[in-house]
Amino acid sequence: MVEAVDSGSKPLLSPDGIRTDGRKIDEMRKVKMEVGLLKNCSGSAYIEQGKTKIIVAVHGPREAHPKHLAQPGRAILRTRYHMAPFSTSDRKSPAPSRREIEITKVIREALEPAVMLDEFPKTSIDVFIEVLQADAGTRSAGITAAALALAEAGIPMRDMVAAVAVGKLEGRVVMDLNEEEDEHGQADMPVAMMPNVNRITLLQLNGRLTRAELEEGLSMARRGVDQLYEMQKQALREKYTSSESAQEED
Amino acid sequence: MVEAVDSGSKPLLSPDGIRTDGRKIDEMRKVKMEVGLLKNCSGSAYIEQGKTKIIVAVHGPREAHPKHLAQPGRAILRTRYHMAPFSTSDRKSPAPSRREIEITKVIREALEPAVMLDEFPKTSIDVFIEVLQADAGTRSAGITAAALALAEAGIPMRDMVAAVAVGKLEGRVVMDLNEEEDEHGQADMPVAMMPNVNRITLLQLNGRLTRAELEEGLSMARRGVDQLYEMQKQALREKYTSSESAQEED
Amino acid sequence: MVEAVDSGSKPLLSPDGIRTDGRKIDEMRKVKMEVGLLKNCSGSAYIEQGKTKIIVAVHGPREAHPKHLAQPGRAILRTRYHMAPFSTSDRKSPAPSRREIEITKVIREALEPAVMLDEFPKTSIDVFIEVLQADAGTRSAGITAAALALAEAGIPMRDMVAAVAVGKLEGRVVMDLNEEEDEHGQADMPVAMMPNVNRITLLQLNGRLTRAELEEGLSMARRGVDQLYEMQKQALREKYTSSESAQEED
Amino acid sequence: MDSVNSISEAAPLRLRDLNAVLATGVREDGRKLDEYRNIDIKTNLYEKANGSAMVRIGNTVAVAGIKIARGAPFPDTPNDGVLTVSLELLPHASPDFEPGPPDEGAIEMSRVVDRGLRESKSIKYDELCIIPGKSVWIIYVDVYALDHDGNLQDAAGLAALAAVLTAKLPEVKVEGDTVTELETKRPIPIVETPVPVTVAKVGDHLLVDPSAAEEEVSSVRVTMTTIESGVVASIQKSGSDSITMEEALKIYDLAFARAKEIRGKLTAALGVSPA
Amino acid sequence: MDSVNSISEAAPLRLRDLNAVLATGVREDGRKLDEYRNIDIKTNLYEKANGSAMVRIGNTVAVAGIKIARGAPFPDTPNDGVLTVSLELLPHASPDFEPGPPDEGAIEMSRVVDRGLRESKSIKYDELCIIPGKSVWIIYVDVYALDHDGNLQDAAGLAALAAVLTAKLPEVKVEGDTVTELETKRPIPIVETPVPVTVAKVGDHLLVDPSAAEEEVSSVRVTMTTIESGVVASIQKSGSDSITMEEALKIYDLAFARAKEIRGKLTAALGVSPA
Amino acid sequence: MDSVNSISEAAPLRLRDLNAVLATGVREDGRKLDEYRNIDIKTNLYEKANGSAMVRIGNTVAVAGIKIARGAPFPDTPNDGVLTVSLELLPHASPDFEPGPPDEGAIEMSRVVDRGLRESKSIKYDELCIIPGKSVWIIYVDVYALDHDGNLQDAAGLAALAAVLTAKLPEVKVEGDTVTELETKRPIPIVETPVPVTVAKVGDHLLVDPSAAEEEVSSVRVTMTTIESGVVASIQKSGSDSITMEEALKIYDLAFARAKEIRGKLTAALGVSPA
Repeated sequence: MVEAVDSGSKPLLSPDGIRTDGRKIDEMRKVKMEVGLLKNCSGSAYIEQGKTKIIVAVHGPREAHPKHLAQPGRAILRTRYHMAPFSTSDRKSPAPSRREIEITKVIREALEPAVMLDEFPKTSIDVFIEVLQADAGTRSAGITAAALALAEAGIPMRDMVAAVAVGKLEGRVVMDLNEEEDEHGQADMPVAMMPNVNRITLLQLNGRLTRAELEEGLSMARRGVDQLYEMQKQALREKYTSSESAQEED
Repeated sequence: MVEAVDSGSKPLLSPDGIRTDGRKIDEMRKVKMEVGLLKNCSGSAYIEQGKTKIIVAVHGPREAHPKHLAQPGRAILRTRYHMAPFSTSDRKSPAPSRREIEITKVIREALEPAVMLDEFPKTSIDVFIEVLQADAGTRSAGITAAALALAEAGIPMRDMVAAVAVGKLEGRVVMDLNEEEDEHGQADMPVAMMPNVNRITLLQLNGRLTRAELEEGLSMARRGVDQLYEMQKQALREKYTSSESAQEED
Repeated sequence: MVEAVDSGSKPLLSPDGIRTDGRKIDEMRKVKMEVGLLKNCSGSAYIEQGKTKIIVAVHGPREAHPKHLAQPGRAILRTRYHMAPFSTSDRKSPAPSRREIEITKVIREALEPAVMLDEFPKTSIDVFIEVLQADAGTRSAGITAAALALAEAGIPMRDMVAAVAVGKLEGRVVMDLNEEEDEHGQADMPVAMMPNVNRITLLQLNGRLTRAELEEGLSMARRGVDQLYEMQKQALREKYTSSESAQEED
Repeated sequence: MDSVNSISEAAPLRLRDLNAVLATGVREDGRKLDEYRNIDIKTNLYEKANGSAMVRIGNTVAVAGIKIARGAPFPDTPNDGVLTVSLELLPHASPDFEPGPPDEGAIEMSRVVDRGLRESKSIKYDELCIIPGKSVWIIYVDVYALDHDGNLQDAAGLAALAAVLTAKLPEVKVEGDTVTELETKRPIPIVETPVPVTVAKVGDHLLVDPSAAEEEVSSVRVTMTTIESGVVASIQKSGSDSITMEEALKIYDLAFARAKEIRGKLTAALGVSPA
Repeated sequence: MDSVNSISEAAPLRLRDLNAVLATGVREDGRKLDEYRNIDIKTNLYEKANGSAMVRIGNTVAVAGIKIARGAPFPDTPNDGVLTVSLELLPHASPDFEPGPPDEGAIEMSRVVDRGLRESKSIKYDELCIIPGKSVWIIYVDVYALDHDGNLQDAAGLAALAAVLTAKLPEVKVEGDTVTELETKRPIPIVETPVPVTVAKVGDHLLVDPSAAEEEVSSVRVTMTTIESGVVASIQKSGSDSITMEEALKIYDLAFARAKEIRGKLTAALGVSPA
Repeated sequence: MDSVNSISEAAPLRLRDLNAVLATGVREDGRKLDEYRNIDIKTNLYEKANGSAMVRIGNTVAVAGIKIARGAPFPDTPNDGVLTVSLELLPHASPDFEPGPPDEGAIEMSRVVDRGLRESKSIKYDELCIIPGKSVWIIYVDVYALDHDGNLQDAAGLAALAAVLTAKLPEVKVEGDTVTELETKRPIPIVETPVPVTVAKVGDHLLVDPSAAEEEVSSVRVTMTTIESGVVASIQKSGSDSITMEEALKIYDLAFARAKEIRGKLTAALGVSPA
């Protein structure tokens, strides 16, 4: 169970800018990425961001199903964001919640600008995002991992996509909220970006930001996305290196 | 909230035939009708009958959907009777209740005899009835408004349809029950008729009537339908007059 | 309501091998079978096994619906095992439970080896099993009756199918559990067999059996199936005899 | 939102033939226009149900089972028990019935059964109260259509009625908020016998108790439930056509006359009649 | 799992035309790019609702009704009342809307309305508490899209806001665990006016309050809800394209400016403003 | 009502080939007929779960997570805790799996896992009671199929078993009706290790632990769950063909022998064994 936190009595940010988990204001949680771990899909990726743990699989391009969804001039991108019943403090019902349905939509719209759907008319590219453990930032980590899995599946993309949530604690804009900060902080703003073309593909806000904080938050998210992008490239590189050495062994 | 009424202590009909809302035995509630108020449908109508408030939209004739419902020789008529969550004393769940499903069916069967479905093979004519406030007589007011909306949509009809519920209070047959009378009265009999051909298209009864009361109730309903029919014609006339003057202004 | 039974205080099997309902260890409950009692289906059968009462109807072979289920080279066999709301001690919700969905599947797979599906390409043969009263052994009695109804419908079969549940009480393997024995006994093993080819088409176990008990249970089930098979043949014979005499009367 | 096309495309021809036959006053199965089929009633079929009945009208069969449970009353009727009717058109009954949640036709049918029993006020709901405002008897009436050769509405209604008439409730002892069910039983308190009779209109003819073939070509069916005194306690017009006021009253007369006969058979078969 | 193809196959041509028009700074309906349509607000339409409002933005209409009930608080906020927003795209509103459970678009829209009202913290939820941990006011806000000519998001949000601003709660008397509702009423405690403004991107242009035709060719819509102080309380980017950081900030400026104007109209029309 | 056609149209040819191969005693992946694939077990993967495990059998992967909650016991077992198993075939696992509510195959699989754990009586449910008749531990076992290369049934069952074996419950202090969870934890009381082993029949051959390719051409699969003593605690025959009594007993022998080996690996990997 999540320990109850009285945000009134215990500040989420110390006077010298240290957060309850010891991180600095602009410090991301520890991130681990791995690609290609599942064998029966076109591409897969696993991400850990702090205690948030997510596994993504991509199937396709493949025949769209049901058929009437097929588009003559392009592929359709289907996504599913879903949380495991054991991923949260209280058991989550397996039936998709309204929250999961909304997040499924915004994630799809965060990936669509990057995926070259025109290359695969009449097909479907399906991205399944399963949250195995939720500790805030699941939609942004899900996007980061989904882009990795798409890349491993060999789906052509205009650019990578990576995402991070920035927030506000004790009046300060901070990087990558954890669950305690998300629940008791003053704002939560997930941002997805295409790092090379410098464009925002997901933008949501819950909470209260001034114009200046909004601007600062977007800039901080941009820096977070850059860090994640480097890790994505590294994860793909490791995968291909290990594949090549595996082939040499054959 | 609806005020609790102890029907034992307070009669619903005074000895000189006056009802709790001041109406006489054969007096209908105040009725207001308006057509054409919605812009993105084929036809629309709004009705207030006492505190009952209903809005109806018609789409079509249009391609039947799903296609397998299409009939080669005629249009299909689809209806939907639905109550807004805020229309009742306690909030109503938005999911269709068994009551709403039954009423949807009997309303469709009350309109079908009047609509010239043969004229539009393979199409669908869709009638959506939304109860914004429910104070008894919603199915009958819904039918009266639905027929108006069909007329405004230009759907050819053999006759108009109008409907009213008659009931029994303190042993007397009365016109157009309100909610208090419906809940505590002895019978509720909604009747829809085609006024020119003098035929009944909806007939239901809840409660207890003798043969003589049944006969009297049907006659009273016939008189109510006549009154409503005059108002329907007036509402359509006003609409076309205002449309014409609007055109002249152009 | 079912009387509460304290299995600790009252043994389910007396020292001389007599069960609480007076039966011996290898004695089946009283069984009654009737075929052809429903008029608007291809075949039907009714079975009573103790207090378990089940009615089965077969429709088909007929066009598979929905069409995409149709198989070019054979018929599909559809089954449905369902319990009436009034069949159990506490009212059962009419919505299919996970238990009913599983039993539907294992019953289908218990019948499929016997039905000559190749003879009717593109069609569907539908078997509907409704439990009117449940007192243990419903899946096995359902199979026995379903095979009867298939035979009456004239569906060609490689062999009959009959089924019975064997169990374990006080360490002894016994024939055909009733509800009290099922709830408080040590094991429940339903077995369906094709009696002439001597093959098992359904096999499940709940509870605890040693290898020797498993072997003994299968042999006892085999003897039960033989008894039921004789009754099935008798029920069909009676039906055809009565049909013939009915025809003679015409 | 389902659109039911009650008259099939092939019907017009068949309807014309039938109209000619009916003009002779005799139906395809030999009955007169106002004649009901044979009725067979069996009760107490299932020991685990508090009541049960199977009703056969010709080759149409419905079965009803009753389960009771203690539960909370509705807030607006704190002193009244609750009766709730469900109906399923079992796939057994007809090649046209698919298993699954009830469609609008089945829902309408169950609500007509329900209104016949409930809105007739023939059952004394106040005598189903255990602790006012807290605990009442809830009576679940589950009806199954088993074999469909027309007029399932009446078969369902009669099966439900027969099951209610023969069902048994345990007597209870109430001490404070503690309710103890006793061994002794009593019937459900019902003081009248609301009998549904359905009349179909085929062409210009009114046919009592339509067969499946007659239903198929009928444009309208009207079910009226009447009680001993001649009071009509529920009406339902069903089908995509209209009737005249005169027809409505003629249907009443047919329904009342047939209900009287059926009521006789019912009390004879059951050995019980309402208190 | 639905895949929404927001740009129809025929769109590219039409988009090119529209882009040329927009370059002149004037929209198809004569508005400037940053101009909102006329807004009409009516309240207290339904006596049985605790509050209600109809908002018309050009030919787009949404209606909101409020029902209140007493219920248990969420375990993690035992001293706070509850607000819950549902939204249905009525089939009346557009030939493209089918009745039935809300699809992902309707769910997103209702959650954006919900966040605008709830996450802005403009409502004092602690003042909706009746008995801490046991009983609080639950405020159901049900929004209907009635007529769809674009920007249903703002129409829904404004209708919900206007309904909340004019709704009335009964005062209560609490004695122990017994709650009595009094005749006197009070408003829902709301201290700010969170106003949503949606901006659509068509080609390279940012269009405030898009019409249906503009929405159809837009690639992205962003809704920002701002309060009096300029604080932005909720953002939602919707649609399968991207925006730049500069565009995000420009949208903020447009949203804040228009919200200010709308807030004026709202308080004028309602005769109330947050406490 | 789904009809599963377990043998695809193209199968017969492939089956003939396979039969020839199997006659040599060696399977496509080099295993002997009675040989299990490599098993890899990891536990305690998710801090928020009370227990968790991932089991890999060759390229087949399943993961199980356990959540516990206090709740009411079933009325007929007032002194026993509750265990409930759900299983989802994640779309990750195979291009053939669609997201959504479990189909009959997934339901059967979860019920077989459930019976293996529950009906084996290996768990001491009475030790999960907190207050008799009022409060017991409810153990939710949620199993996910993550990667499907055959024999998901055993992978799911082993993942569930490993998660149960390593899960921790808080100790509680009970004062009257007040339950306080303490910091100290204890394992779920399990006294035996019920291990499922699935055997598929392909042609005339019995294959232990079938791969996806073998499952595709198999006509029957039988899962037997056995415990240390050799007692078989659950059996499930699945698939549209029949077996002989001799085959049933041979499957028992295979299942018991392989379960013994797997039990050894399990206790080695987990460092725990049933109490």
